[in-house]
Amino acid sequence: MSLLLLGLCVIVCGGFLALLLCNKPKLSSWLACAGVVVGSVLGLIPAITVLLNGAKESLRYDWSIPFGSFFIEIDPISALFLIPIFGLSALAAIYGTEYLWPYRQRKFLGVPWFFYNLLAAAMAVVVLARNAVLFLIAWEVMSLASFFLVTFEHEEKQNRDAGWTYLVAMHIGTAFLLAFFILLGSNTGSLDFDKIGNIAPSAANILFLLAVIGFGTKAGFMPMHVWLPEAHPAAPSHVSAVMSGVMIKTGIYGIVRTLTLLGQPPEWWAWLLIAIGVSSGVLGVLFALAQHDLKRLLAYHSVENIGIITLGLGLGVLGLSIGSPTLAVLGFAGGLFHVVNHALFKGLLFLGAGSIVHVTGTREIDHLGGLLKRMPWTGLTFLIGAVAISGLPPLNGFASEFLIYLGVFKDGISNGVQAVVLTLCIIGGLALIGGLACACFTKAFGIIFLGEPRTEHARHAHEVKLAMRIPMLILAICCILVGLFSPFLIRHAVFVITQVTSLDSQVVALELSETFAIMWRFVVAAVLLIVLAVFLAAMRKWMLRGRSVRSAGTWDCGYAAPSARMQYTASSFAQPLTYLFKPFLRTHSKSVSAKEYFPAESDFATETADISGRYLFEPTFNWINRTLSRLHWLQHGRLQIYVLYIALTLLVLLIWKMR
Amino acid sequence: MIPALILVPIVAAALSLIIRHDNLRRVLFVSAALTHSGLTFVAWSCTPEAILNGWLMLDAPGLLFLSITSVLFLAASFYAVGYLNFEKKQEKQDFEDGSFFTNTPEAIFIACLLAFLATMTIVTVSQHLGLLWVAMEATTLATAPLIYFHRHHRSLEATWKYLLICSVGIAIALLGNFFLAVAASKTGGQDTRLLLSDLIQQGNTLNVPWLRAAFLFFLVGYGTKMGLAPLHTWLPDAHSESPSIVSALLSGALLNCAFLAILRSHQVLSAAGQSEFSSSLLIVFGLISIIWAAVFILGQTDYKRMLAYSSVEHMGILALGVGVSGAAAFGAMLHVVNHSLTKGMLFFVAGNILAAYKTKASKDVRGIIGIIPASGVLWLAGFAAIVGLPPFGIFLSEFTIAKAMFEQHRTGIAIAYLAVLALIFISMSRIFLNMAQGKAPQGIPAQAGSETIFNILPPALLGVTTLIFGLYIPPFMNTALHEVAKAIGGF
Amino acid sequence: MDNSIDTIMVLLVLMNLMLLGLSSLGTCIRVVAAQGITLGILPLVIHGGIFDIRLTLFSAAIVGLKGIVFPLLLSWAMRDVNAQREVEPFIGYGKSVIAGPLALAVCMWLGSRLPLPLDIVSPMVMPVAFFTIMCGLFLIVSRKKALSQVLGYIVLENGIYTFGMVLAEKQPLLVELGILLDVFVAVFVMGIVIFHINREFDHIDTDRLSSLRS
Amino acid sequence: MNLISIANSVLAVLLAPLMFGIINRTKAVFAGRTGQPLLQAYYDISKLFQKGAVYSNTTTWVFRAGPIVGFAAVLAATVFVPFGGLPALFAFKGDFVVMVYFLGLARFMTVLSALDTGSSFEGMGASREVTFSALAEPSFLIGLAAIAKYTGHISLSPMLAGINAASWGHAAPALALIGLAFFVVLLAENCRIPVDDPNTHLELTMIHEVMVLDHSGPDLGFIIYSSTLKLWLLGSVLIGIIVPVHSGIFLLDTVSSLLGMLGLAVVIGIIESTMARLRLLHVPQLLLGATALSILALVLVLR
Repeated sequence: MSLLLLGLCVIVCGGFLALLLCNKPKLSSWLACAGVVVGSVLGLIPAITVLLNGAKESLRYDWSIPFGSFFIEIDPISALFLIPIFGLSALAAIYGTEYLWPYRQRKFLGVPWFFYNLLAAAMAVVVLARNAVLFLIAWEVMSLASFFLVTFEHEEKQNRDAGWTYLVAMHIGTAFLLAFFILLGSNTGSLDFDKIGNIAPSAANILFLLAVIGFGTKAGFMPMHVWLPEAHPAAPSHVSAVMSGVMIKTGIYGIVRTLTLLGQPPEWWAWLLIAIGVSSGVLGVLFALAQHDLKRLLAYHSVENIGIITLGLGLGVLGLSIGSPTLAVLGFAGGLFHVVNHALFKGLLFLGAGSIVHVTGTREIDHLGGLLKRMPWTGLTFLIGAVAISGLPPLNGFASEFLIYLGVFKDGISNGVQAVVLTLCIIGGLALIGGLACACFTKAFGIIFLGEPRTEHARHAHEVKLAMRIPMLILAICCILVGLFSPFLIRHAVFVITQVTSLDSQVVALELSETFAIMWRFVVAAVLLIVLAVFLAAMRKWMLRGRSVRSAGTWDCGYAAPSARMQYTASSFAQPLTYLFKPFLRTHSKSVSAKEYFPAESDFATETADISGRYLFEPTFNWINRTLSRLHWLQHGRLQIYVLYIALTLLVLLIWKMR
Repeated sequence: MIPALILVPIVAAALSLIIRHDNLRRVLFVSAALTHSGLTFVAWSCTPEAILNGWLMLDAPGLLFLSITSVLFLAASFYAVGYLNFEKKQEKQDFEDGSFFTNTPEAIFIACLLAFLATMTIVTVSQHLGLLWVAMEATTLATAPLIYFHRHHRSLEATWKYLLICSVGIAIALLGNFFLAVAASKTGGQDTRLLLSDLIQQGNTLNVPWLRAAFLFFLVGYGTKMGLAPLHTWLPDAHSESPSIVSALLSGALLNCAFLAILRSHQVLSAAGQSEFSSSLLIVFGLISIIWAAVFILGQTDYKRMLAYSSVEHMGILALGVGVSGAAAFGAMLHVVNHSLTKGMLFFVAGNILAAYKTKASKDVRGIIGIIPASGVLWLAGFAAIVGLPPFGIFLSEFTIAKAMFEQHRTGIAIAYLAVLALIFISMSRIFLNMAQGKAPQGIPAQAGSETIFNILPPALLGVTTLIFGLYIPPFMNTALHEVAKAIGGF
Repeated sequence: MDNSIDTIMVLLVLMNLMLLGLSSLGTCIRVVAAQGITLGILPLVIHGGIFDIRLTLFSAAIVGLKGIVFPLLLSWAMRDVNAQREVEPFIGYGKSVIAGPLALAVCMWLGSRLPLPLDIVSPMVMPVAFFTIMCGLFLIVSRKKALSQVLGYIVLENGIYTFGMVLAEKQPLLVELGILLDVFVAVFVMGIVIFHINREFDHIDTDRLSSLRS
Repeated sequence: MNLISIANSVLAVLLAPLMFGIINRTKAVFAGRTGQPLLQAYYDISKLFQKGAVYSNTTTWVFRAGPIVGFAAVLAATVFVPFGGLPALFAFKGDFVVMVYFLGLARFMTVLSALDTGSSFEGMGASREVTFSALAEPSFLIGLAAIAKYTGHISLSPMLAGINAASWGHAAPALALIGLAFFVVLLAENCRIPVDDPNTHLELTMIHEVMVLDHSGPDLGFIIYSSTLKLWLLGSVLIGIIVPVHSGIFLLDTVSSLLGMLGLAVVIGIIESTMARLRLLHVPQLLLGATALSILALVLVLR
């Protein structure tokens, strides 16, 4: 615990130093980065130990603010979330030193670094806090810091708007959390989590709804996800990586923590979570498919993965409510494991996107192409990330999805309705999500990295500096290793799962060891696959020995002069699916189509606005705005009217109260 | 000590009318403010004895409000030095319509400021409700010339409205005093004096219908001064047209004094067992105020007016807090402190922005960060503070009030409260952020020079203070706030 | 002695009605002056002519202030304001005069709601006081010229005084003098402002003073 | 896991190309031609293995990795599938999920290597491939879920072993629906008519064939081989359901399964020679229909 606090202090101090020295760009960047790295390493040690030995450690000081007490505690759940928080923050920080460097003429680099360190520390405190006031303060500091990072380039209007949307969404979410915590602590005066007595079922239902809305806004549940596709592209890429990789997970953390606080859940909570999960998952990946801005695409994939995580949690809650340990264990295990995995590959992918933006200066997928030759390392790591996020074996993404599948198959398909719904939502849903994710990332990787460059930006791309490559490499390796060693990791999750499900640890251990056996076979099969691939490669080499291996232009079906602009584009690649799902997507396309025999010029552009943004929130806010603006006549500058207000108020009060 | 508190500013005011030399007068001004706050500081350690057989006395609420006023005035006095340096003496052009105008002579301005301080001091220390009324009316008269500092027609209009509306309000409050006297009078036997202590002591002997009527009149009368909707109408005009220091003092100190007056009458009613009556009324006015403020902050084009409406909002929150009572009373008192500090800070910064951009239209102000960085940072910080984002103090007070609402199962009120706050957040964030961020419009000279220690330090210090109160409330203050909360029927 | 009080009360009511009906500012000022003097006599009458130095001083002060100083001040402000007549008020004189009695009825009702615990004065006092206050407010709301609004303010003040007289001896002298002083300064400052308004806009129609809105 | 089960994979590797031969021969018979020899696929593959290679200079290592990984993945997938009397080499709970995702990996890499050439035609094919497979996967997994529910096992070998003549007796409709659904999936995944026409040479209408236009030599060999394997793989799952001979007598079971595969090939051949390709826009309806069938089957199984 002391180590943890020390780590936090180091992070924050690094931030402040960076702020003080903000006129020395290099020094401030490196100080801040060093702060994060050192602090994270210090913090990781206790986190990992707690995760492995399941010991709790807490610290409580009185704090002279109303209902506040400085009460932090590290338990397996916190530890599980702390590990990605610290890990990814550190790696992204190393990346950031290089990424932010070109801005040094125009901006004080100390400022973003200050907020970055603040963000890292705040996220850690959020998962550690055990007092509502402390939690809320950390929560809002987290939002505020990330807001200032999102509006780092506030000169562009769309970044300002994105930041504003983000801030507003966060604040509305926090309003719900405010109500949530107040009601949580209402029957006992204290707002410390451990002092919360048992809660009446009716109250529990309300609390759960409040939590789902409040935390879900941060996590990016449909339809509260509107801020996500705006804010992530606006932020600097290493920040997007942290925000998408771990910050939105604090929302998931909140829901998990809530479940542990509220006790035995009724069944409908599970169905609610599953519904949210499947809708977020499918719609998220569909919208991702329709995007042609790389970072926007990745942002929508965060919505999708949050959906998968929520499916897992929902399954777990279902298990708890109907008393099936298998469902509970596997569901929560899958969901929480996916939290970690998503942090890994989404961080990796955002860093990769950052490198692309860094060297080409565009996020437009259709302007890129052929980057694999120009930036091989970025390409390789991005490919690994793409395979992982598509949930394909043998990488980590598959491992967590497999757990959820396993849960459903083992104990989900029991009685009538539930079985159908579960099969459709989770099995069908996951399969569909998987297939669409494959489509989306073959599109992303294929169009960006393969083929020929479509524009000059792409043509003159080059590999990024070491400081940006190292983090991506580490993350990529983690994706592979976590995938291959997933059985062992699963077996060590026993403390977390026990705490989340509050089942008997023996039961959990049994379940997990069985899972271990299963996963273990899968890993062998995966290794077999790799060995086969290597063997076949060798075999091909042997076959081609002494034979002619020529290289020529791509066979373009007899057409003599293929040019880069004739390649298939991202939009056209995704068109069959977007066409199929157009009722959801409502893609708006404007085109100047070719008319004569020798068309002068034709152009085609599509944009897919967010469905809940355009059809739910915008109309609501506009309506409020219109209605309230109509009331402005109330104060129209006439002194006489103002005095009349006073007189009338007096009269009304007298007649009302004196009768 | 109380005489000293009152006399120091009065004497200083008189002197500043005599003194010819500008700098000397400013030195006098600042030193008077320093002395006043010094005396206030001493008052925390040793409670000053009552004088005029208990008419003037510093009880817990008085001390709290006096301290706020004094601190704010000190900051304002520092700021004023820089401001008066910046303001040109000779005739100058109005930036809205090219007409020419001059400023009120500095001597009168400073004298009025000091008189204003003196009157507010009397308000905070007076225990006799009649005397309280006299002081209240005096504040109106002392501030009228301050609002009319820039002698052009808009400020004249603002002054006229302020004068008439507040006078009418105060007149109604006077009627309230008379009603209270009637309520206190007894056929046969000694009548209760209008001293707070006596009234509270003999609360149960007061005549209820008259007492209630008296409270109505107090509420409407002092409410006009405090800026409870729909009686607040003078407030945006006066705040937007007067110089920023004056706006800061109006929002941060004057409104509080009016609020104190209402608190006093609320104390009396609670003592007479009528707290239900007064609480319900306070809640009603509180709700109306925050909603009204929300309506007019939405799409507000003038950032000083926006700040003024936010004052209306926060006065509403205070009324709500006192009305809900219980733990909310403590929250309200904490809110008084935080709001005054934050609002003072914001108005000072607004003054800097006005000086740099020469416009009050928020749409013409862009990229403050780039032009006047320190003010830009303070502007953003002030935004975070005023909308109640942690780790600033207002978050804690608003949180406490909300908690009390939920715990007393006033769920409807609580929901309305949270919803309106969220709405205000949305509209305010739009205005603030668009002003602070973005590219500065053409033709704004890089005004880095215009940021001096005088116009940065005061707001910065106020901001830091409210930040500290958001993270740690010193024990002495905690006890004091609880004492006040008890005095007004909470805990 | 009650009937003497009642006479005064009736006088006050009549004066209020006159104020509602009159169009010439000059006359209005004179009526207000008369009202002030009447009020000045009131304290002496209420306590049945028992000679009390304090009361005498007090009533003298009132007569001096409300009966002489204010009217002079206002007519001074009016002199260089070229506004002899109130042109088109928001609510016509006829309507105003009609509105008067209705207001009086409401006041009667209110008076019945709040029985005075004191036995010394006539039941007329309460309603009339309210009525005067209402007239004052009505004048402020319905008239356009800044001057008439000041007049309205003074009438409002008078109404409150009428009420204050009832318990004149309940109020400590200090407070009363403070109140007087305040009212005096208030009216004085208003006079100054009117002077400025006149100089800025060369009119004193406050309905055109409405550039600051929403 | 008993090592004899490696025989499954070996059998697949040996016999898979034969399926193509049978299909083509059936088509030839219907067209009244003599047609290719039955072993044509073997000849092709061996010829390709002996050739050199031509690589487009647009391509990168991804292009070369595609066929290898594709083949390896499909080959690895065969260890999860039982055949005839033999259970699968790897039988564990949820193994079919792994199998499906192995096939997914193969597809992923094939698509990427198609995109690597930068040719718009191959891009088009890739786009169609991902579209249809994304729709096919849910139907396949839901169908498997139905079988799992019916047999009470969640590992492929016991699941298929649990289906026997008796079960066709009382759950015929459900099993038939599942069989139908799987058949559609099989056609789609292997790019047969009516979803795709393997031997048209109008690039615009092709899916799988157009993706591999640029491959040559051993790579093309691997691709053809893996497609035959894929057909064998899915075929043997389908046969496991619709030829419910699980007597436990090894020879009987295996032979019947082999006959089943033969029959399957013939049926495919018949379909290819009697039906025409669907319009691409109608393929999704077909696949969604398959999904509907498996859902219906699930419901039937549950009641």
